[in-house]
Amino acid sequence: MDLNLNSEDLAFRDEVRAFLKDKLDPKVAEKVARSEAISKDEILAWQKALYEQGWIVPNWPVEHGGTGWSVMQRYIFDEECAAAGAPQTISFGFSMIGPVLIAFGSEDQKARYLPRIRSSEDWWCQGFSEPGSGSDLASLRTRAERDGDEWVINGQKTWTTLAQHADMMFCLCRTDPDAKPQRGISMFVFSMNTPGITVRPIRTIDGGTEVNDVFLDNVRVPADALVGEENKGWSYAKYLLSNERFGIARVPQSKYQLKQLKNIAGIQLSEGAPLIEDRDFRTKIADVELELKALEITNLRVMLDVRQDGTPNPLSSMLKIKGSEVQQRISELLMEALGPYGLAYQPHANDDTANTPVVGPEFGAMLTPKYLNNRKISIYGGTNEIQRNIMTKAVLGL
Amino acid sequence: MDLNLNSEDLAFRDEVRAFLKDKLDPKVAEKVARSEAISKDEILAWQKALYEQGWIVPNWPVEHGGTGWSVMQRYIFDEECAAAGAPQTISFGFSMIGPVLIAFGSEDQKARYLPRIRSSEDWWCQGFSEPGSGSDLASLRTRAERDGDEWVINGQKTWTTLAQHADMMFCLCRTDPDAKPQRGISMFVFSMNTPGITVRPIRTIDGGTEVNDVFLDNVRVPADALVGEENKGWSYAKYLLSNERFGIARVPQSKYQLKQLKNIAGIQLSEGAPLIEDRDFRTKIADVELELKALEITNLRVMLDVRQDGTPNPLSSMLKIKGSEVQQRISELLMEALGPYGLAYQPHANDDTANTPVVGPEFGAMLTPKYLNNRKISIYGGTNEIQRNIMTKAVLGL
Amino acid sequence: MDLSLSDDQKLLKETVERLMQDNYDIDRRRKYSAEPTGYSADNWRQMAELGLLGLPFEEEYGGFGGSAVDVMVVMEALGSGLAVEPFLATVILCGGLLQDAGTEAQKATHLSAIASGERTFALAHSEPQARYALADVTAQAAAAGDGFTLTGHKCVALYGDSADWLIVSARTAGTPRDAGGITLFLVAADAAGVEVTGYQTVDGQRAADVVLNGVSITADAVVGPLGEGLPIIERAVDRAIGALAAEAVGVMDKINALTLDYSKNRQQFGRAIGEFQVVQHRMTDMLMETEQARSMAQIAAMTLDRDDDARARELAGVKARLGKAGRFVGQESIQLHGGMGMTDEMTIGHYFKRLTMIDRTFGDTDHCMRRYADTLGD
Amino acid sequence: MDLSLSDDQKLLKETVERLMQDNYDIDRRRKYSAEPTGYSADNWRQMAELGLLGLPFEEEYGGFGGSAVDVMVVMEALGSGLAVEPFLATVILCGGLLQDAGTEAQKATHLSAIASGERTFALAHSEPQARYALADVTAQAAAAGDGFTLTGHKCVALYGDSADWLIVSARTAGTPRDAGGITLFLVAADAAGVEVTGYQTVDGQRAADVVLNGVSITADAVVGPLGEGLPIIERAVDRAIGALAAEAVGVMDKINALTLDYSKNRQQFGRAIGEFQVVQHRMTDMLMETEQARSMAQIAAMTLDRDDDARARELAGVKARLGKAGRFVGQESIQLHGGMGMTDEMTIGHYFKRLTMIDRTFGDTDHCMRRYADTLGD
Repeated sequence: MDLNLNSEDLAFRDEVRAFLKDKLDPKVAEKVARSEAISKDEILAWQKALYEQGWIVPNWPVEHGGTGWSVMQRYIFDEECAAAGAPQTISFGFSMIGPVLIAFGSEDQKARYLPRIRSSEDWWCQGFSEPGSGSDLASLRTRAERDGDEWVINGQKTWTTLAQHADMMFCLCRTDPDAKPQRGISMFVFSMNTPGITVRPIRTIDGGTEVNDVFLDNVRVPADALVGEENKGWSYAKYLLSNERFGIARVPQSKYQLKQLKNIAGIQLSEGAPLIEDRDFRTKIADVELELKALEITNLRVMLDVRQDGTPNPLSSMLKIKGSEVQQRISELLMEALGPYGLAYQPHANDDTANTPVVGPEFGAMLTPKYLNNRKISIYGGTNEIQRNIMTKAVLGL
Repeated sequence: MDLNLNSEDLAFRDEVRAFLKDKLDPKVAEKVARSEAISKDEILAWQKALYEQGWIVPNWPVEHGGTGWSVMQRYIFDEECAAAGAPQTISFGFSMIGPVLIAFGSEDQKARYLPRIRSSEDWWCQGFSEPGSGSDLASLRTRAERDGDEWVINGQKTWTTLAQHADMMFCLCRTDPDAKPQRGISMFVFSMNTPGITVRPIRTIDGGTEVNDVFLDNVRVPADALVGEENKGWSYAKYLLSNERFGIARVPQSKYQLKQLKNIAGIQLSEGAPLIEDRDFRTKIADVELELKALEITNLRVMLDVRQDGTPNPLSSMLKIKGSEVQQRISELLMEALGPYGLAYQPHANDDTANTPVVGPEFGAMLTPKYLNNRKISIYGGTNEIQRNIMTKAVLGL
Repeated sequence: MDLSLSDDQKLLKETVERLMQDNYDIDRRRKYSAEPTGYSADNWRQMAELGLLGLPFEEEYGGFGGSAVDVMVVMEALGSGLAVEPFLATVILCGGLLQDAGTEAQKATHLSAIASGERTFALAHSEPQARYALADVTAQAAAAGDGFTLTGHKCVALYGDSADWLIVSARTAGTPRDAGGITLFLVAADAAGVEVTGYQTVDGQRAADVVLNGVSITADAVVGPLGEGLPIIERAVDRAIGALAAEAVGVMDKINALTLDYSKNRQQFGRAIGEFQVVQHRMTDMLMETEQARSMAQIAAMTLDRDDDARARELAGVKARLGKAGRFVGQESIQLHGGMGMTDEMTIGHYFKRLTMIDRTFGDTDHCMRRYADTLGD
Repeated sequence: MDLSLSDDQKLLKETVERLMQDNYDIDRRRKYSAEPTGYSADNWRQMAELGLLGLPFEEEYGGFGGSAVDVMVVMEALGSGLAVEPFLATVILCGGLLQDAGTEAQKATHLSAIASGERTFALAHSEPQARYALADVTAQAAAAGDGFTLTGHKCVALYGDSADWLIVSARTAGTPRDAGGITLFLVAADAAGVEVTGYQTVDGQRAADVVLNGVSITADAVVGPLGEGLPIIERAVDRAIGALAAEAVGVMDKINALTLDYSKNRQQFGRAIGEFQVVQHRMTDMLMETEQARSMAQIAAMTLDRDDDARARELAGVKARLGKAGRFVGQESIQLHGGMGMTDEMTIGHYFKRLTMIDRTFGDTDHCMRRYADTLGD
């Protein structure tokens, strides 16, 4: 047992740092620091830099463009990117459908889609959730019916993040209404330009519109839009979700946010002294810092415990739960640090072209919306209640 | 709405204070202050004083010796007794079986038992819980079978508080094993001297032995030991429990303990200054004080909301939950206030005749045992989980 | 001791509840909120007609001499309807302050204008560096002839952009955070040198930053004794805290009702989510937090007339306990609504945001808890 | 970075676990605990034979040069078995202190005697007024000829009544709570003027108050530099905290296993209580708290060799987070056991009490959280 990085890992870390210094736009990093919206172009520029460096899909097999990094290297990479204020890459292609296509897609699908995912030519979105199917995903009702050489899809998807920017969707549809819920689901991939698709933004409580309703009205997709075998979509979806577990605790991101919190608490005043010198606030920072420190080790313990049979560690759900608690707590403290200015609603802070200045500290305009938005973290990808149900079975064996 | 007492209530309060000043043994009050065990003789002396004053059963109808006090007067009485450090009276006769006999007992039972309850000639204990029936009381298995003029009782009761001192027991037994669980239960009252009764103390985690197992082995009791009607025992038990609600939040007792906590935190040192000046500890005291303040008003709101139909207010369970949380929290802070001496186990502090002095502050010897013992408060009389189940039905209507 | 409402108070409660039922739902609230003033002029007029806008004022100034309990009754109903009208800013904060400390002339002029709905007010007191510390005032009032010249930056003045008049605090003596030396002034919003930047608040209300660029004020604009404005502000803010506590209880009651309703209708895994024990117990906990908050709101109403020290202590405690309840009830309501709770379309999020912002207003939980703990009695 | 145990450590773990399985159950623990010393001489002898009592010492003193991770492995297993032997008091606290600061002669004399199981030690440092502040020492060491005379009152010295030797702190300079001026002394428990009052602890271990009535000590009994005892004590206590963290993890693992087992067997309302969702989620939370505590224990073991400031900060954080976990896991385990959890007969209560007392030992959650928060870095 040793907390220190070995010399190879240190060298790798330096390489990542040099790359970040060279390629990450400081203006974008500034926006990340202020929790402001990052534009599609800015994200694309960052993804392109990673692509050119060969680091865009570290999680893929080397033959498909992966990096072959160790778990520790992946962890260092994530840590350094977050610490530098790099924007999030859009995971739907890289982390979600990519690995599924590699594992279950046809040769044709792999040849067609994987290069375009890597190059960010195609942006993907995820068609899983439906208005009536949130926690209980297997109850989804969007139908795909075979009609000659085509599938005809009808239904509605919701919470579809960034659907407004997406070129492609991977989508779960019911193909056998008579089978048990999990047995009658198939996975499809198709262009968002296919006729019959309507995207309607959903305004969220923070005022943002990152998620959408997607209406599928007689959407005709070719037979080869089916991924793998018919009615096996549920197992592909489970595989997809298990791949998502790597960074699910979001420890590097929380470390970055915690640093922001300390910075801001060092600037904001309380009774004429920096807020961070207020013992109550200090203690709250200390408390979440300890939670995060423990989570960092718990996370590493789970990630380094690679199982021979490839099954996910049953503690993965814990990473989701504790990770969400830490993220939510930090963003709550960020809002608190702002004091009365936390009331001001200033979405124009997100808009580079707006010429209305913000009131209050310039780092503060998006902190309350961020807090509000982060309430989703304990809901999406399976609520924390569902995660505890999973742990009850997987860890307690009940 | 008004928080002030009116002039009659103020006069009543003064009367109670004068009585307490006159009749409460200061040595007993000291023991209460130190959370030490109060002997049977000391309790008897206190109950006798109340009896002679006519205040022993304020909750009974006036014709049976009650005081006819208003809700507010009862509240003031409880408050003043607690504030003065009066010991708890033993509620099994006064608050539990007494009202049941008044409501459902035969004239003969009333004539025989009520005067002896009032005068403390009979001490009672409660035979409800069984080893397999805690939260699920209706699953109790102790049998009572009719045999000529007698009932023959076989089974085991547990958690029987003060059974070692009791003269009488009221006891739930199954009289119809074929009926639905709640429908086949009857209530009996009988002498603890009846042959076939064995009392075995249960040692609890604090080292005390206030509770017991009671084994009932062919215990033959007369026909008139039956309370009310055969197989109606469950409804009498429910009535009994609903009567218990009056003081269930234990606000006066918690106010008293909070005062002790402040005293002790004012004496104990931290970094050379009184512990109460340590901001973290102060804040914890303030936090529980606010909870208690709110509970006091919530409690009064529930108690003053007398329902015409006599049904218990559905928020009664909340009083039990919050009351237990406050009591447990205060006793936890008392233990914390003690610092390292909280480790010392010194049951001889309870023993007036022991000549081993205690180590550490003399007010501290029983604080850790008290904390341990108080873990029971969220368990007995229906765990807090059961109370939330009750509220789910009664308040949420689910 | 008595915890019941009088018959008049019950009637008042019904009146305001009916107003809310008739005039409010989430779509209409969105519309009111989108008005330049951030509220409905028509609702304001109706509130005036019902006598609500003069409720706490003496009768000679067009008021009804209402008590803190009366205010509690009104605020609870306004909270339950999620009203956006500036009742708190104009009537409770500024009207209450004038009633408490204004001259006869000031009261005669302004209170009746508030009561009739003609005139709105905002309190421009807080400053960017002050956080929640009421004595942390740096704005200056320099003597100039018979009057004063005001300079400084006031922030997050509730409904400051639509107010006709402002009550502004500035130093006539002392240094920042001194208790003494703060003086209060009546300033017309359109006075020369007053620069108001209005903005929406996260909860769909309005606020403004007010910059005072050498604003000339005559001597009769001073409210209360010179240099002794702090205790006046403290009393006004404590009245506002009492009002917020009642509003928060109204908000939480509604949140609990909405969540219970949702839990009965939302089906997952073949049954209503309200059938899951974890959801049931969570809702039970929300309800208990609300009952404790209700008790605190009642304590607030019943202790607002105590002497300064006792009142300040009680109100700090009320706000601290309230913040804890509001955080739990708000966060859990969104959690139990799941993804739907995240949408602007659903009603729940709007209540959640109001509750969250109440904790940012006049001292957050930490601030109030510290004030309470610092005065811990025996 | 590596979070795995070496093969040797795995073997060590199995060895101690086997010892616990063979020698411990709740009835035998009761018996050991009732011994005058509070533990089993036979277990102690077996621990010596297995090399555990010299584990962290250098080989020249009969030790094995074990690391903090090795100690963690042992303590976790001792915690899981709820061992009452004075491994912490003698080996970790006092042995570790001598290894750190003792002279060659002291080490040669005492460490090998500890390793062989011949001699036990107790640290008599804490004083009644000190709470958890390590610098709050009032006991006096007055120079007397070549040596010193010790006077003072030391409290809650773990296993102080059966120890052959005491390590005592006293002031050779300075006033209470000064960091400088504290000196450490080796004192034979049977030395004239040493008055030891032993007592059981709530968790079935032993402790003692030690009154020093002018105890004469020769100069060679001084451990470490004169007046510079505090950093030595701090390092010793931090090693003890690391050990306690590992012990607590062993305790919590066992508590979770016992509670899970009980939840499967205890029937209420016609089903096992483990079938109720609220019980399931509670046990999940207990498990998560334990995993977080495990991470903290690992951090402790991996940071004990850092420089004084970094180590002190990390260990304070470890103990604070540990205390929170222990409180939750302990309290909920009793709650889920219901009435049965309250009985001395059941195993669970004994684990609960040990966990509760760990928070009282070497700084409670508040104390450690304050120390951690006071050194909050960037």
